[in-house]
Amino acid sequence: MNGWILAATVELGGAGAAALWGVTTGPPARRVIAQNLTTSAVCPALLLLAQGYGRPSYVDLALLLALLGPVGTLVFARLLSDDLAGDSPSAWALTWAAAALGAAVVVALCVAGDPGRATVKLLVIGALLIGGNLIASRALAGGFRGVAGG
Amino acid sequence: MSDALTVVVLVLVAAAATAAVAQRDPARQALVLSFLGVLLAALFTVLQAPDVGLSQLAVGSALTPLLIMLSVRKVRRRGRSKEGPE
Amino acid sequence: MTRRTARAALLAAGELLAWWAALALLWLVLISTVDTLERIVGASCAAAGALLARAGRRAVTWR
Amino acid sequence: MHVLPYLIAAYIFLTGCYGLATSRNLIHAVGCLAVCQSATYVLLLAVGYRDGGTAPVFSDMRPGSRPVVDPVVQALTLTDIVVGATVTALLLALVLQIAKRHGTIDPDELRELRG
Amino acid sequence: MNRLRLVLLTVGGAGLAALLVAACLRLPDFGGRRHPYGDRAVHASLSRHTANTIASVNFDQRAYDTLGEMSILFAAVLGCVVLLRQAGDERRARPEPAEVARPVRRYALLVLPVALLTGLYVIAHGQLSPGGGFQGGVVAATALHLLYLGADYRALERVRPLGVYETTDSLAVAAYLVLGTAGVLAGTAFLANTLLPYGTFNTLSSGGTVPLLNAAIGMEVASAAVVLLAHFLDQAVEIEETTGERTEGAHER
Repeated sequence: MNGWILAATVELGGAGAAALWGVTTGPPARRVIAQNLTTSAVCPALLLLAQGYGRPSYVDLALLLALLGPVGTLVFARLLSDDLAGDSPSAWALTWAAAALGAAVVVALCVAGDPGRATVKLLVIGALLIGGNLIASRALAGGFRGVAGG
Repeated sequence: MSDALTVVVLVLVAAAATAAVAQRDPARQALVLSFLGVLLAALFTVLQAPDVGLSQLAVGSALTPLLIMLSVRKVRRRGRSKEGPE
Repeated sequence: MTRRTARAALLAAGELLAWWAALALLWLVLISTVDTLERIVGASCAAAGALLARAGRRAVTWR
Repeated sequence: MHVLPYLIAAYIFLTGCYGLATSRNLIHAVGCLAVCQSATYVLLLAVGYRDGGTAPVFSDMRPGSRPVVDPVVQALTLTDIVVGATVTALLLALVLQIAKRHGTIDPDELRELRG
Repeated sequence: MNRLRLVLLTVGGAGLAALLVAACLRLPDFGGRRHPYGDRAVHASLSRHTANTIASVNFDQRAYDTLGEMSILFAAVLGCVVLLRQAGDERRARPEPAEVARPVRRYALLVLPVALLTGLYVIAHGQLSPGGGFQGGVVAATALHLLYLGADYRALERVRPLGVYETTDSLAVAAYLVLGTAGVLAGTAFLANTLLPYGTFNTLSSGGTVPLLNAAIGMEVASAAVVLLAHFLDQAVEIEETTGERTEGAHER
């Protein structure tokens, strides 16, 4: 057990429980936001775990989650757009907080590791994570209109 | 002490599985299932199985929700086109 | 007319080349050790990605 | 701690079974089946875990420098996740056919239709 | 009726729970030191210069089992194609293109090639780092569907000639079988990894036939997922019943 794993435990426990609460209760708008925040909650934890276990190859998991998590949210934003039409869900404070968390974790890991290819990979993952998170939030907040046919 | 992480993630997975079963509306269940998929990937990482975690991420985060949501949409569309006057 | 087609071809080649370079660079970031076979595989995967990127952009209707 | 992961796997499996048996919507039932499947993954990986071990992937570490967990159960689980997703798709296709033929996807109403 | 079922479920569930708990208590302890199969698998994998033991188990030591998994996958896709084909009383309606916000569209077009490249990376490095054909194939197939999510279904249809993917699916299965049979022709067993030199440890060409089988599975899974999703999308977006036939109760949800 080192500091990285401890950080991952706290992060995963706190954000995971909050996301679970959000995704199971409340109106559909709140649930999709919580689903979107799952990505930004778990992806930094995966990065921290890769560092804590001392296995750079585990970073691939975070890369895949940063790529596919927003895609999963787009699925819901698109196919639930009828249900979400009434109250376009947006929680920009939460979204920016999640983005800041991702950025903080990526910066911490970059500082801790030796500069090199792995650092660039971390930065790419961070960019994908934050960009994907913001775009998915935008898509939820009325990104799809008039998709009744398509 | 490193067991703490395992216990936390295991309990979260169990709670998410219960929630996924308890949601009776398939669209809401798909939301919980996608959450469960990502959480399972984290659990597999904790259990030192990154290959399995990758597999679960690839399938659970986007593919399974897409399949379920498309089925829900098809069933709803059938209902609408029958009830509607068109 | 020929000037226009030549220009279109040049633009297409430029777009493909830009995508290819970006994706090949990304491949080099993803991998850990570099050797000849790795470069060949990376270059061909980046080419596939570049083709898909252009095909996708052309398939989408912008309004 | 010695049996907790196994018990949680059993709990997830039973929860999924409960959902399957009481489901009023076939799409929901397919989702419950996915939950049951995930219980088997948890069980298998828990059986293969070793305290202080790491993944038997030697691209970024020297073989023999650290204890490793069991790769055989991981290989079993890994293929089953992807194949399980396509089987889920097959079940969903069956549900769509049922919806088309009978106009309902409630198992109880389907039984009444059968007479 | 319903009550009887609930009682039956409770009794059966309680019995099953008791049996499962009894079984759990007799299992070897979580995190135990004894993994005889695992240790042997790691040893065999290292002797064949495959850095990722899981890939070695999947595509070398238990390649025959993977053949079975692959045929389940193939059969499931075939079943979906048959079940979801356009029936006689159905027609195709062209969906109107969706109005998608510009940033979402741009994001989809940008991430599409990046996700494809990542999928190919995961496939190609399956025998070295975590990953492999099963995972990478799904990622590559998901990447393609960003075009549907970020734009509209017509855009996806334009870059997705379905026949090509169906052919690729079958070709990949055939390639796996041919690679297996090549072992027989070379004088050893079906799917035995004795055909090619094992190469240098931790390089792309290491592991004998493992990378080739891995690539075949990657192609198979990617095209299978594309074909599957194509039929589901067809049903959800395009195919409609011609109204007027069966008008009795429509009970959804």
